[in-house]
Amino acid sequence: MKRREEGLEFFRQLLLIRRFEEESARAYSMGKIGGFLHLYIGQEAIAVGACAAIQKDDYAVTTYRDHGLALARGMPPGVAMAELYGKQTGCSQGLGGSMHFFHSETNMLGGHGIVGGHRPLAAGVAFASKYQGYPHVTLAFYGEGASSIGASHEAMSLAALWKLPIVFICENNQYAMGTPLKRHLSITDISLKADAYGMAKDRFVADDVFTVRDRIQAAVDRARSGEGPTLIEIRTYRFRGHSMSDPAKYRTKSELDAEKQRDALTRLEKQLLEDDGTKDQVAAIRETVEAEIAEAIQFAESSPEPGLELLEATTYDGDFAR
Amino acid sequence: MKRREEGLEFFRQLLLIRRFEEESARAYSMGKIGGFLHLYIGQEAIAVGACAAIQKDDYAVTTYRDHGLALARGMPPGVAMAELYGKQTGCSQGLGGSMHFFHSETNMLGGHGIVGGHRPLAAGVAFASKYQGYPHVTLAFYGEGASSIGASHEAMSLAALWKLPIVFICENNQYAMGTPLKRHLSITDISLKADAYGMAKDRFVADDVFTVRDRIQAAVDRARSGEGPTLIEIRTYRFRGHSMSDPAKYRTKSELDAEKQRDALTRLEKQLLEDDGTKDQVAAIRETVEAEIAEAIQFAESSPEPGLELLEATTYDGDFAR
Amino acid sequence: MSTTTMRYREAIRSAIDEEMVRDKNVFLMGEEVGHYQGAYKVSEGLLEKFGENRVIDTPIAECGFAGIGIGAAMTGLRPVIEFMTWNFSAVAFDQILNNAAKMRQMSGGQFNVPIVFRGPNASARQVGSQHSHAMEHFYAHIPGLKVVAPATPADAKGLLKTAIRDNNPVIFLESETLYTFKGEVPDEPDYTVPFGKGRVAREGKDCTIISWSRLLQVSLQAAETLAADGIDVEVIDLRSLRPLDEDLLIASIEKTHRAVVAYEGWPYGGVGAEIVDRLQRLAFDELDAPVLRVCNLDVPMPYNAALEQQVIPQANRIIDAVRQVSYRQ
Amino acid sequence: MSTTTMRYREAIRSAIDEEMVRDKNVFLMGEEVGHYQGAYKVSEGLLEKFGENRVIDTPIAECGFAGIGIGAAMTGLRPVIEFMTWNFSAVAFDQILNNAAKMRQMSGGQFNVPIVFRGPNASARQVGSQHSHAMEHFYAHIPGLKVVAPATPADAKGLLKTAIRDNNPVIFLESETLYTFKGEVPDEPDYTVPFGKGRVAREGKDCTIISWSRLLQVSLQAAETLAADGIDVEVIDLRSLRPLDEDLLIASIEKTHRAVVAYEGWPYGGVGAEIVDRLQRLAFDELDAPVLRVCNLDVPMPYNAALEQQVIPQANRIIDAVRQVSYRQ
Ligand SMILES: Cc1ncc(C[n+]2csc(CCOP(=O)(O)OP(=O)(O)O)c2C)c(N)n1
Ligand SMILES: Cc1ncc(C[n+]2csc(CCOP(=O)(O)OP(=O)(O)O)c2C)c(N)n1
Ligand SMILES: [Mg+2]
Ligand SMILES: [Mg+2]
Repeated sequence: MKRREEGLEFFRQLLLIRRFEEESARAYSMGKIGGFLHLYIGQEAIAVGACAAIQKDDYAVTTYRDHGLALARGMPPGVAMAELYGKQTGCSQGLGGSMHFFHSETNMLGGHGIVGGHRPLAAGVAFASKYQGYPHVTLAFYGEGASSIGASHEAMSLAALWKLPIVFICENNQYAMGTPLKRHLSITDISLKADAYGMAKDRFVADDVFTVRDRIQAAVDRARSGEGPTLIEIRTYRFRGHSMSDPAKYRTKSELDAEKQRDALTRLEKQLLEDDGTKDQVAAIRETVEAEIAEAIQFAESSPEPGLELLEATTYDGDFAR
Repeated sequence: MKRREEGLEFFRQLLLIRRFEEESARAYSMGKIGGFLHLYIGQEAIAVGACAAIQKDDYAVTTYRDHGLALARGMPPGVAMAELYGKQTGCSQGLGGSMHFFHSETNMLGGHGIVGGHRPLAAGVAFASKYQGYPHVTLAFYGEGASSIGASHEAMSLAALWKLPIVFICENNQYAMGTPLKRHLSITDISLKADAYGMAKDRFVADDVFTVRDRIQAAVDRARSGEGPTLIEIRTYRFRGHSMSDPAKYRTKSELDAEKQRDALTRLEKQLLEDDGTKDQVAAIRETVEAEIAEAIQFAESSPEPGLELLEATTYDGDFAR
Repeated sequence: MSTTTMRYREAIRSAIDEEMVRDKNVFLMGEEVGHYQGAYKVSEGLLEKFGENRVIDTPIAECGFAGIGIGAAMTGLRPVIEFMTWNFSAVAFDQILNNAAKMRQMSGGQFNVPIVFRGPNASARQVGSQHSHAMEHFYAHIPGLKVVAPATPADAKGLLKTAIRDNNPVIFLESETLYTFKGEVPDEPDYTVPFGKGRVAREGKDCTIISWSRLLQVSLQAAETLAADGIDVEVIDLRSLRPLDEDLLIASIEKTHRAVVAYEGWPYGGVGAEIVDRLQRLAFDELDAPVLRVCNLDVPMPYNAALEQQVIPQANRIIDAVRQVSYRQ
Repeated sequence: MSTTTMRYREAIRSAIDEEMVRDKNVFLMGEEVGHYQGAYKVSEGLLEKFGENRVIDTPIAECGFAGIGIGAAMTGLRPVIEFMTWNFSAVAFDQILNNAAKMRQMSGGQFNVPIVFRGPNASARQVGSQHSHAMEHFYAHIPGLKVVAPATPADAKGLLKTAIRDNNPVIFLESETLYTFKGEVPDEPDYTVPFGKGRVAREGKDCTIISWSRLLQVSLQAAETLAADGIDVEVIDLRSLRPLDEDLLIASIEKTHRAVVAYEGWPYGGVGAEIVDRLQRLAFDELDAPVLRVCNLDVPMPYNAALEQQVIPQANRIIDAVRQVSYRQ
């Protein structure tokens, strides 16, 4: 019973993210969105499963590939789309853009553009929870391409040493831009990195939201109970290029097709349609999601642009310092 | 036979470094040497053993605790002492000082002051050997305190990925300044870090130069034959404070006394004195070393100071750029 | 206002101490700040007073613990992060530039980063090429940061308290050579010094020397010598580099019509060039001579003691510059 | 001299190509430079031509591969290290500051570091807060480095060849927005452009605009508009920021007596302030008005397209500044 409801809710979220991003891609090609746009299509099960494993007051921090997490965390799609459009009603008032989704209401702490640079910061969020005696856990997402950078290592070193309540989630989509894992890492099992810090670890494939949720849940529980951080490597795949400007020539169509067989969204939909207890709701969800996306676009389109006066006011709290 | 000769030579080198540094400490307290002075006393077996494991054209790179390595590598003690005195006849013309011993003749590539910052550079030296098709190996020394810093991780990541001919030697003297290992690392076996890169590893105690030489030799051979890098953790101890200004209050006298029992110099001298084939040479070596040190000091004292004209000329090769 | 004589080091310590007492969200983190009592003994006794939860020794991982401070600051804490020396902030440069300075704007104003990065800056004595940087010249360039550099114990305390209470990231630059410098510090527990306000350290009418941190003391010496020589110099202690006290500078130039900027750091660009720019831009018609800068020679810091002293600005170089802008050579 | 029309991107590629042919110690290293053909296609075809040993894709580890380049440069190679964009050099800042720039002096002149760090710099389009830095303002401050920023394909090629042949570390700043910009490039295989020599991009007598990189093109546009308005502007393309062509600047000021510096980057300090300092110091009596700077607004780069354009200098702001220094508002 509960599992069916959860399944439907997972489906709704997966679909919402998928459709949100498909529409962002369209808006991008129409020139309504600028800069970089990194789509999460194919990886949605991770954000959805992860957010199902945490509480409202827990924190999430991720890379520039951040739309999926923001939506799974509960950011209204309109607020997300408005940010892509650079509008003042966007989550970061149109100042951040696609790579810098921030939302204090849902404890979404970015959206960061420097590979690995957000991981120490995420450890700091976890540090604050521990310092304040709060039971909150922080989820820190990163791509496997961030494995070699110094900031990643320092974050893991400190989190392990101080047993911070954090879960590091490596979304191993097998490519760092155009570079496949084997050309940038000397090991193939990234979760092994945890051993260098005496950190707990896990490793699995993201083709099913329930699995993602449950496995992350275990790590979250460990973190919450003071047992320290976990490194989880989740194997996934992005169906689009690295960003909108990447035609992704470095991989074959047959590889992509094979990976699409594991798409958590398609698989879940199939399950729901095969189950008499859920099959009727699928179409209704599709409809609601479409309406929500349409509304989000409408909201973004009709929202005002941020004004020049915002710039100095957001650079410093209080008086400007020059 | 050969072993006896080697033993005597090792003894000579250990003693030379020990006496060199004891005299530097004295000169420091007399105000003849300025800045930071980080003594290697207690750790000499590592530099001596390591240098015995490599060839003339191989490279060595280390931290600010660099006098021992420079001498073991063959830098004339006068040239080393003159550098401490800031004289133009010093290895770095008096511009580098204690922390920045460089000596192109003996392929001693520093003497670096930023913790971990020299490790990528050392990997680059190894990269160059490989690129040029030369059989040279690079030894990169670092303190266990450098384990958590980003540069360390990046150097190991790249060296392992590209199978660079380098041996990373972690001189685990159990303290990073005043911080004992257990307060800055989440694991106690540092060699485990190698597993995160699929790198070969080794781990042992530095109380005997032969052991140091042989174990490093194995890693050097691996590197030279193209099998890639090794991480070696060598347990050691510094008998003095972190630098001259550190009274080392963070450790007990009994700990220090216990560690001194493992002093490779004392132990080797004892062995040599117990062996009829070597006992007579010990005193002679002591004498030569004393003479050499006296000469080194004399050389440093009487050498000229570097002139102002050196500054711009050493900042840029060719025309100054401002 | 009653005062106590304190060393610069103690003034900093007491600011941290008082603010930690006042606000439990303030904590101190850095290498050797706790058990070792601080590499330069600034934090002596604080571990004993506040415990390991609030005085936190770190591994050598500046990027990591700078980032930890930033994340903690985003979620309610007010970290004071010590760089053992500012030189080592170079490995945390990205965290300061991209995370601390930009978080507020990039998040559309949602997340403040009330953090203080502090430690000794610029030359010590013969610590050589990699340990003698004046880092203000990098950091003052970056909008989103505030940068202060006190020259006296009173300002060290007052500015640090202001820094800890500020909701923005503050770069707080001390000086190893000043740590033992003594001065009167007000006892008032809420004694703070506002950012963006310089101070006339010596009044004069013939020429203005603009300085900060250790060089202020050298500038005052230079002023004495010049006074004996009939040149009455005004010496301004900027204290705050970003924001910069333009009004004070302009007012002084309107009186003296000549200026010399004296500080540690390399000549190309930096805070010194910025001051020159403001003076020529905002007081063009008041200037009777070009503004000159007395700063480090344009080379890395050599180890040799005599050369080091030649690279760092000395009173005699300041005196020469004042004479030059006064056309009295 | 025969020339070929090339894009800026191709000019850079051909410089690398030719130098790699000429000297087997030259190699190219960076993220996606090989199999991906370069994030901005600068290195397209080079992997195929030179093989994986000389065109080397790296993991995302700027500190690591910058350091590898430095070590390799110390021992006989001449690395060309690509930062995918200069923004990412912030995580390698320590390597550039402490190792590349200082190695020669700190080793008493024993070890040169003949390395080129290159990649696109400053704003692209709406890439936001963390991806829009003009990094010359940090690097030009550092003695031991040379810093160049070509605005045309010919200079891109000529300066890059000079950079690769130079025995010192060179910061080579390109521009994403200029990559498609076309120009005539000399065919001569040993065509190089010397460091420290600016170029008069447009002659004029009423005011000097000093610029570099992408803003040179914007400055030239501004000059056209001003010409129509009767103000005859001289535009200087600096090309080389360190060393800086003081002689050319002074000569121009002696003619025009007014100057505006136009570039990307924040106002506080930096290359712009340095130029102002030199002009007021070396041509004090020649200046009829304060030197003005037209640069980024003093805030991180916003994503919103319209705001971004307001933050970056545009022709109209340059025009206003020229009018202001010409007292013709
Ligand atoms: C320090 C740094 N270097 C380079 C880049 C450019 N860059 C952006 S994303 C990316 C690839 C990251 O791959 P991965 O970590 O696997 O994440 P994914 O994009 O696959 O989600 C690169 C090289 C950057 N943003 N930061
Ligand atoms: C990046 C950086 N941070 C801090 C320092 C200051 N510092 C110099 S040595 C040292 C301790 C290093 O300990 P370890 O690596 O174990 O080497 P050891 O001194 O024991 O040989 C510290 C913190 C530095 N030089 N560089
Ligand atoms: Mg990836
Ligand atoms: Mg140690």
